[in-house]
Amino acid sequence: MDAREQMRELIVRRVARELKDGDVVNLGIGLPTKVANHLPEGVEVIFQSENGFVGLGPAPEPGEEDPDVVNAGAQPVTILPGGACFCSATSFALIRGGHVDVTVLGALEVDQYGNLASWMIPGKLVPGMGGAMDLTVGAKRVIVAMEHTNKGRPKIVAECQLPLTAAREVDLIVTEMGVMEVRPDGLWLVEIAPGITVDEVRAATAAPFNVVDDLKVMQA
Amino acid sequence: MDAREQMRELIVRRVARELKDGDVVNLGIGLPTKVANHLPEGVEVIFQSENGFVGLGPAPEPGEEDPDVVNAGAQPVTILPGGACFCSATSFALIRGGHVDVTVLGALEVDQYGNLASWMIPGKLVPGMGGAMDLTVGAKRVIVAMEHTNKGRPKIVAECQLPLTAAREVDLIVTEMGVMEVRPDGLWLVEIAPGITVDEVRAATAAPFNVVDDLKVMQA
Amino acid sequence: MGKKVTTRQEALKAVRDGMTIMIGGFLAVGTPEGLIDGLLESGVRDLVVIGNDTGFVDKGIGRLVVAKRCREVIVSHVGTNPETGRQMNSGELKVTLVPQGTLAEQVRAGGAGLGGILTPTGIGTVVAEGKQVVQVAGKDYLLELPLRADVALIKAHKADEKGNLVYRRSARNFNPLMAMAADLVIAEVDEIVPVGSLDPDAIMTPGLLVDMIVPGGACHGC
Amino acid sequence: MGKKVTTRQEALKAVRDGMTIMIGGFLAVGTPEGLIDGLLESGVRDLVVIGNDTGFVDKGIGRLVVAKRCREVIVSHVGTNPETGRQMNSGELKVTLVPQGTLAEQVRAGGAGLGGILTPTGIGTVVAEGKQVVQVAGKDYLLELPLRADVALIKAHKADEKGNLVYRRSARNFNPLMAMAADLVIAEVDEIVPVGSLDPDAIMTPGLLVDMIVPGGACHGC
Repeated sequence: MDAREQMRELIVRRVARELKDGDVVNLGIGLPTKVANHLPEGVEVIFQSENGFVGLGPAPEPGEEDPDVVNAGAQPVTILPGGACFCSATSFALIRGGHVDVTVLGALEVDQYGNLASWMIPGKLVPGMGGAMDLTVGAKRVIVAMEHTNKGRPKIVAECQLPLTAAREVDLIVTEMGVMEVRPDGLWLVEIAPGITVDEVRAATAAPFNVVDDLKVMQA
Repeated sequence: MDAREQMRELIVRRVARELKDGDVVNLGIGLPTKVANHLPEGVEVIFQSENGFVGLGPAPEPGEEDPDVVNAGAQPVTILPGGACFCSATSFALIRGGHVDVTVLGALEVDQYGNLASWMIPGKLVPGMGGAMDLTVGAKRVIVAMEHTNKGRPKIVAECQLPLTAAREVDLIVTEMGVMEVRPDGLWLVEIAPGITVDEVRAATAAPFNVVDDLKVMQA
Repeated sequence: MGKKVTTRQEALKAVRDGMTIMIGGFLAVGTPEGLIDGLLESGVRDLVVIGNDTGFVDKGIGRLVVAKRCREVIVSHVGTNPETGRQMNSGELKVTLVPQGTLAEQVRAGGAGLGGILTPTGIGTVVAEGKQVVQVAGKDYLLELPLRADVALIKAHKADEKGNLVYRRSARNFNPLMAMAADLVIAEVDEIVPVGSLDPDAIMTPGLLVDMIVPGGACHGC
Repeated sequence: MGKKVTTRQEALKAVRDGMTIMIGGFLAVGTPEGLIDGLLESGVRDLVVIGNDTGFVDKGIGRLVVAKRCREVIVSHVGTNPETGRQMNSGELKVTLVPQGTLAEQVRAGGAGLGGILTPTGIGTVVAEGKQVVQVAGKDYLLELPLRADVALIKAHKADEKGNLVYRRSARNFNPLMAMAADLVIAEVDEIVPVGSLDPDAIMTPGLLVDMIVPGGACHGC
């Protein structure tokens, strides 16, 4: 595993520890998807796939793919025993209605108010919001899982400059440098990665943040 | 068959002739329910039951009742081959969304503007509107099937005095005395029952109405 | 994850005086009669009940009305239960009448996180009184607000142990809608089957919505 | 009643230049590829297409974009089809991006006769621009309007000859919603079964909504 892979694995392992037994969880495409591989022992969660089912399971064995069973990124997956399928209106009724406990998504920018930008860079990249706006507004808890910087540029900023996915909805930010909570009075660094100093986090962050008194070391 | 039964049979037979092959039809409780027994030859319609299915069929043989298969009046019915069940939201999505071609309902009062009152008599009878308000607003065509008078009192009035079920939604009124269309310029008598004169209809009607030039005799 | 299958006594401990309760069914078809038995046994009162109708004096929600356990009913129809009318006229019971399709959408909106829906139903009638009218494309609509409840008591045909539900025929009605719109969802079921034995495509209410499952199917109210 | 089973050529005769078309599917899963083949063959153009996304350059709605048959797409996502982005940037194609849950409710509202729905999704974002904000219980919601189409092209797993449809797994997605929201509904299906062989409780789209059934299931686009 190279350094970047290790860094990414730290993030997804740490996010996985946020999930509680019985939680209904929606994982975004990319890095967040890998959270499923690191559930703590004894924790059973229900993964929701916004294209229309709960009970999302791992990728099938080669040759066992079912073209009608894919995740929201169109990759072949499985439906676990006890899973259930539904239409898009019901899928988002579950999401918007607060029946999803946790959503984990990536970000282009997150700011000190919990604003999230993740769906477009004007004039450059306009993939669309897909289900991200509904997930961010509807899920009870929004966790951003991302690398702390993009080619050295901070992704945690004082105020998002890119078009928002949702306003003031992010609850927790997990990066390879630490864990920050979004509280009514701003960002709080609650855990720091092994071998990283608070000054290093400040240097890589473009937003003011507080540090809790009992700052813990982030555990994978 | 006594005189009243004959009169009622004339009404439902005449209403049945309004139904076209392929129509989706919702019949109200009471007199309208009997329309199903008199479909013209070669006309196949789909009956919708607002409690949650299409493909409403006749009452089952005694002993064959299924407690989960009832009509909107809680009477045992059957579901024909090709019928389909759904929840109440979808049932009324079908109704409100214009997917029901014809609804046939009774009335306490209908007026010259096509206003319908059918769900309460203040201080006396307050059964509730059930599905009638949605049916009247949503069905493409609203047919009122009723006796022309109630104990001698006209039920077709200049302006409804009872609380409305829906405003300006009635298209056709079928009684034992004749058939009236509700047009933008008021009521038009288009058919008259055998042996009845226009003066007799006027005497039994508390609303102004026009008579078409080619007034036809109402056929059962 | 914890076990969901329990007794009606255990499940109904969560229902307290004054709560708002949704109860599935249409003229008592698809109503969880065993859970209504349980409410009658528990002595809970002062309830606000949301349902399609008040059933009959001896069946469905009507039994709660007859036993004077309701402060208010929010329903589309009370005509089959003369006791509801009597209590309404005497001032003992508040009866809020709602068009059936509006009621279904209000419950759905409550479960789907919508702030309301615009319906043409009720325009020009007493149902419109006190409500906001919104014009869309030149046509008037009523803004109807979402409904939610503390507890939903629903009836299904089959459940698996994770709470996935399948309803049968016209007993489906409001049940799947209410399963989404309450803080606590208790399902009475005819049959409990092993997890994995229900086709994912056939499940009408995903188990994540159901908190407790109570075996039913026996003789009710007798 | 007339026969509904027909060929795609016959069914697609009703689709004319400039029409608004809903097409089911999510990243081409549950998209009627045979009907898209048919649209490509028919030469119809200048379409407004409503769907979840623009699929891929060689799959799903994306094939219509690549062939320049669309004037506008109303979708939640275009990221998997670079040609959509190119045509958007060059001004050849109007791309209206809608949050997926809002799109689903808009299509549902179009089919259900609702004048619109209130959603919290999009508040405080560019999605809110030009839209009415309605406050309910102290919370802001966007009023989102219904969507309808001239034609819906949907994909189901099974149909009976009356048009009753059953979808399979994640291929259900927008298909049952679109079946309610268009003047003409054409369903491509893997299998046609006799009337009466589908359990009424298992049917996901009642046949009354479906105008034409086209056998599919063969190799598409090849």
